[in-house]
Amino acid sequence: MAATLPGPSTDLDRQLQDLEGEIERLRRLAREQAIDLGGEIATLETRAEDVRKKIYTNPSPWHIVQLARHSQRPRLVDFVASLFTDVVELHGDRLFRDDPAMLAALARFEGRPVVVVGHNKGKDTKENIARNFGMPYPEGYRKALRVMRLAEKFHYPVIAFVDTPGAFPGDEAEERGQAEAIARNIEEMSRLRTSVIVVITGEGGSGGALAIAVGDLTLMLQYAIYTVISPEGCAAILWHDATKAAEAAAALRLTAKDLQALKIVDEVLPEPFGGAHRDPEAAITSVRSALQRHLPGMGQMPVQAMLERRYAKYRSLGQIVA
Amino acid sequence: MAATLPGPSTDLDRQLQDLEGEIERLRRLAREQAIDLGGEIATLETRAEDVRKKIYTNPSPWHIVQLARHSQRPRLVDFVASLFTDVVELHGDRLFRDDPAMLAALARFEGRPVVVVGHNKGKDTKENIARNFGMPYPEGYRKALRVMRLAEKFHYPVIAFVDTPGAFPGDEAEERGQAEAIARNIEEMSRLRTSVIVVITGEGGSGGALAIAVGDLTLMLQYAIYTVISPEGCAAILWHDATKAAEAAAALRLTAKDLQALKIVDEVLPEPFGGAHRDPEAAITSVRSALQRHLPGMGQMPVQAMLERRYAKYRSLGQIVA
Amino acid sequence: MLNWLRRPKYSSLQRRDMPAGLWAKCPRCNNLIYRKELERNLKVCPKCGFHHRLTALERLEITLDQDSFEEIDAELTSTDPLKFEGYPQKLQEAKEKTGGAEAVITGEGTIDGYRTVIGVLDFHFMGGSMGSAVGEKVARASEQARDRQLPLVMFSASGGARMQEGALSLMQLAKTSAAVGRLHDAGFPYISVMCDPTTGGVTASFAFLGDVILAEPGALIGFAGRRVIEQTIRHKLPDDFQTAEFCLNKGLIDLVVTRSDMRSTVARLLSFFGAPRVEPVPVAAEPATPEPAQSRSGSSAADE
Amino acid sequence: MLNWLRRPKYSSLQRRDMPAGLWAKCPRCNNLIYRKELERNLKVCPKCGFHHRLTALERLEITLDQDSFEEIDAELTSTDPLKFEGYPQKLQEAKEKTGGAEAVITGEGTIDGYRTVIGVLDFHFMGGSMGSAVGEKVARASEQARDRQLPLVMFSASGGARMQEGALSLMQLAKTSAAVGRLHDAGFPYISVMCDPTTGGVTASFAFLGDVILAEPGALIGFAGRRVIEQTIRHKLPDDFQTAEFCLNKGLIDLVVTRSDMRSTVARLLSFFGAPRVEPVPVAAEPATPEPAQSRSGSSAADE
Ligand SMILES: [Zn+2]
Ligand SMILES: [Zn+2]
Repeated sequence: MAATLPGPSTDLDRQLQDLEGEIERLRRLAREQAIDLGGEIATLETRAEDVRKKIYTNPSPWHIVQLARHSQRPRLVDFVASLFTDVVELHGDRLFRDDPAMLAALARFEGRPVVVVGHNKGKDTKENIARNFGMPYPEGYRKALRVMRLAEKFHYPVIAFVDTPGAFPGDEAEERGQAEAIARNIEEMSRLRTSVIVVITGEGGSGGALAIAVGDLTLMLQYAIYTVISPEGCAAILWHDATKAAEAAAALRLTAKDLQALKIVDEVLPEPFGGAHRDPEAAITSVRSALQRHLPGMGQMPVQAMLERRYAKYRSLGQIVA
Repeated sequence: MAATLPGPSTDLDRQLQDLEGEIERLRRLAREQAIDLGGEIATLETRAEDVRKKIYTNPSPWHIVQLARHSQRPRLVDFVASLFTDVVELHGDRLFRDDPAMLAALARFEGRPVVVVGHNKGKDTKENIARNFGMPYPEGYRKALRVMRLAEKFHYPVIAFVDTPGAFPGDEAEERGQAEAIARNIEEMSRLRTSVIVVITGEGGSGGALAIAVGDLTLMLQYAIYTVISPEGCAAILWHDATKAAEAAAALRLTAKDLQALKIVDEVLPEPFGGAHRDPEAAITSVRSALQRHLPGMGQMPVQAMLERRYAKYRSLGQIVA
Repeated sequence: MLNWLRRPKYSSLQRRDMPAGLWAKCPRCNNLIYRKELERNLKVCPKCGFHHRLTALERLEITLDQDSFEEIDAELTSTDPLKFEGYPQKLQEAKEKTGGAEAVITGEGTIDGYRTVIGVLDFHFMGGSMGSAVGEKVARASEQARDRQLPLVMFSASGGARMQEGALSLMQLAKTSAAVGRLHDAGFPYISVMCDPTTGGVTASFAFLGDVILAEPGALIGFAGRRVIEQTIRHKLPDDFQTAEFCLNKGLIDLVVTRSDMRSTVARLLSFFGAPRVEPVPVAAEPATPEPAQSRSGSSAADE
Repeated sequence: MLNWLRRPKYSSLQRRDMPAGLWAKCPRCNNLIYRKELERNLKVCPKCGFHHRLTALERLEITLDQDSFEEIDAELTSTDPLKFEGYPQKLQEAKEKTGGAEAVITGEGTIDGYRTVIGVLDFHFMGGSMGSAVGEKVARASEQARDRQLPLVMFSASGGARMQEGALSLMQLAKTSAAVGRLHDAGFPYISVMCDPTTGGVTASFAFLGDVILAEPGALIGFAGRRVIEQTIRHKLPDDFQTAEFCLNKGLIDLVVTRSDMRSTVARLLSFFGAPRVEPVPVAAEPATPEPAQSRSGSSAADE
């Protein structure tokens, strides 16, 4: 779920917060008293930027969680508008409802037909309420599966964009079988007879993310996250203390770098310094260049070999001793 | 829909009704007055039976409609209980709801595994209300399809029992896409990679019936009906007079004999004299013997040849000039 | 207007279908619309956006590239298999009224240069009802698409199965759905467009089986009739019940597309699904936008 | 009681799991039940039918034919891939508590003579949570079923993914679902049985992918937790929410089967789906009815 973020948790965070508060105070003062405090403000800005740089240079997992959830982070619609042409959005699961939390579309990437599915977080509160903050109902997963089947029929690659807090903890989502819907998608994607590229762009929240994230290649933006449980949820369960989310974020190994080390993610796509929200087009370009590199090769492999490789990939994940 | 039947429409019907009324009157009289009217009653009974015989010997289409809808006609549960062993009923479409108007089960016919689907009319008002008078919601068709897919996976024959007034004219059935559900079933059954036997046992009501009635062999009990629209509905639309249902019943050619002539039905299964309700076990035996004759041969044919034949069958139905 | 069609006997259709008055009254907003303006606007009310029903020929004209249509099975028609009282007369009247032989026109043509098999149901022909001939023509169109490795585009407008053919009309649901199933299996695209109204047996067969399902704004789409449902549930249904927009919300169709965008949307889908394109692209097939579509309609209206 | 199992170290389990008192209190009806009677009754309350949770070993015992079980991957266990604080200790405690190496036991056995691969999750082992090892064992069981052309039967009881393994535990949803997908493709049957509780990641993977899905009465089945949902929707949920019966009504599972009927139902399904049967049928595998199942449990309880 989209949780209220607890306050920053490191000394640098606190320094930055103090500086930003002071800058705001001076600005208000200057405005109200009509006095010139430009010099003082500039000095503080410089110092704040220094602190930001320190944070951004080596952000903690918890910082990364906040970057992944940043309200100004590029949304699916930004990626779609910039990366694709000839977009035709398709609606509905043909069963129950059209779920606006999941987007499905036919499109072209540099001329090549592809099928796009993805979590559809909103850009503002109104959009987010309409789209349930990017948390699909079962019909959202089922819409995605329906449209992925179209991709299969026509042998077009699927590009799945992942950005969701997770499955929706609501009664209707349960009643209509969200567990079944997620399980079904995972199974069907594991044997979908066309290539699937997964791009984790923001929050990769547990089963709600995985429901469209089984594929041949998993790309992940540098400050996206991918996790079995939210840090807050993990802290609440393990330590009965949701404010220990920062520790949980570190423990869960949810960053792109961690996940690449665990072989869950194939490639980490760089973001602009400070995060995608500081230069959305640069983040989108990062995804574009990855698609340019990988898409032409996808689907070259015979289908059966591709499915074997996909199976072997997921089959190998995990660490055990016997 | 299960319509209220208008009164009988022929002279014989009226004679019979009068006789039955008179018998009832005498019985009541004898009871209330404690007098012996046995002789008179017996005479009238004999006469009534004569009239019945005349009717049953050559029932009109409208009589047959009433036989097909008879409240004492054997129901799916009677067929299942008598024809099959090792029955395991399966529930639910795995999407929205378990629809009690549609039954789906794994079972054995004389030892051989089969999958049974069918409309589940009730035996009394309470059951009928629970089962929506045998009119499925979309989830009923989807349950049937799900279980037919199991039959396909295991190469077991499907036996589909048809007995429904038709699709349900309700708002929720529309909202959840009953047209889509029926269309989907028809398409999928036309290419289901296992053999399908359809048995029309009672009312074969339009799309609600066809949704489980596409197969390799269509059997039909002698006094069952199969029609694109109820006689009442037809009369109302064509002649703005629902009481002309008897004429519509004749015009629609909805009897087993008619449908065999039109090549829609492959074989008519005889019923006991006067209709299945007068000897349910005999009607069930009629179905049993047909299954005994046909089931061993089903699935002998290679799947592709079977699908070609099934396609050719439906492809050929209809009369046109060019 | 219809010189690009190969069957001249259709040319009298338009005038009969559109009575001669200069002004038409919009049934939704009640505004009086200058008839030529309405036709220029693809018969969409310029005041309120109401999409007036089109004949099959009008639909073909605003959809296909000029001169690209080759009709198939033009003469194919239903007989009277049940000897159903009054059916031959009704069939004859419909033929005379529409100039066509049946409630669907099928053929091959191009849309913005993309080759496709196309079928258009005509609600003006016995309510677009599906009997043996309509089922046969839809099945043949589907088979032709498969044989020629082309897409299939169906525009539906129908009250359902044609009851005068009894269970044979019901069997057309199976025939058409099976044919479309083979097209799916063969991997060719099928685009279904639902126009006002698409109900009954046509919805319960090929119309709901498109890879992509489009609908015109406000089109009535449903299986059972509103009045029957209201009798069953014993209360009034909301106004938008069974509209295209309602179906979109219920997840049953992919898109609601205005008439002015329909041609370009279908062309885009055909392109996406890899439909072959004729070279050179026909003159009239400029990139489809509302304006060209309107002017095409306008010029053809002027041809009358 | 467990002499038929090949791993003697498990034999101490039953006593620890069931404390020594003569009487047990039923958490649903609050009646005091004579403990031996409860065990004779398969740990189903004779007063109210409440199905007490079973350990994996108890489940295997009342399900399989005597002496038929051959465990696979008995020693396979998760490591601590994330160096997650406290995880090695919890794992160790769970091993000591249950006597098993992981939250699932897998192997091959017979049910009324029908050969099957079987897996049973143990809720007593870290809440039946699925980490790398559980996922691996379920995937291997599925692969073994496929290789040996046998059915797969899974009894689930789990709180979900094991968060101490982070995204690797999430990947077990993919691993197990993909393995089950291959079993489906190969045409072998997979029967999933949901026991109390089956929630989270296990429901969102193999547990909901059975050809047939059974559940025990009253079992909690759902993806999200009740409390989280109540926080989201801001009102109380009905008592039966996420019960097996609720899921049956919602069309999500095939059947609710009492514990006394479970063995015979699974056997009937295995028979239906063509599972090979060993000859001669094992002694203990008389036609499964409530009584034999009870007496089997009773005699084993007496063995203790
Ligand atoms: Zn208007
Ligand atoms: Zn109790």
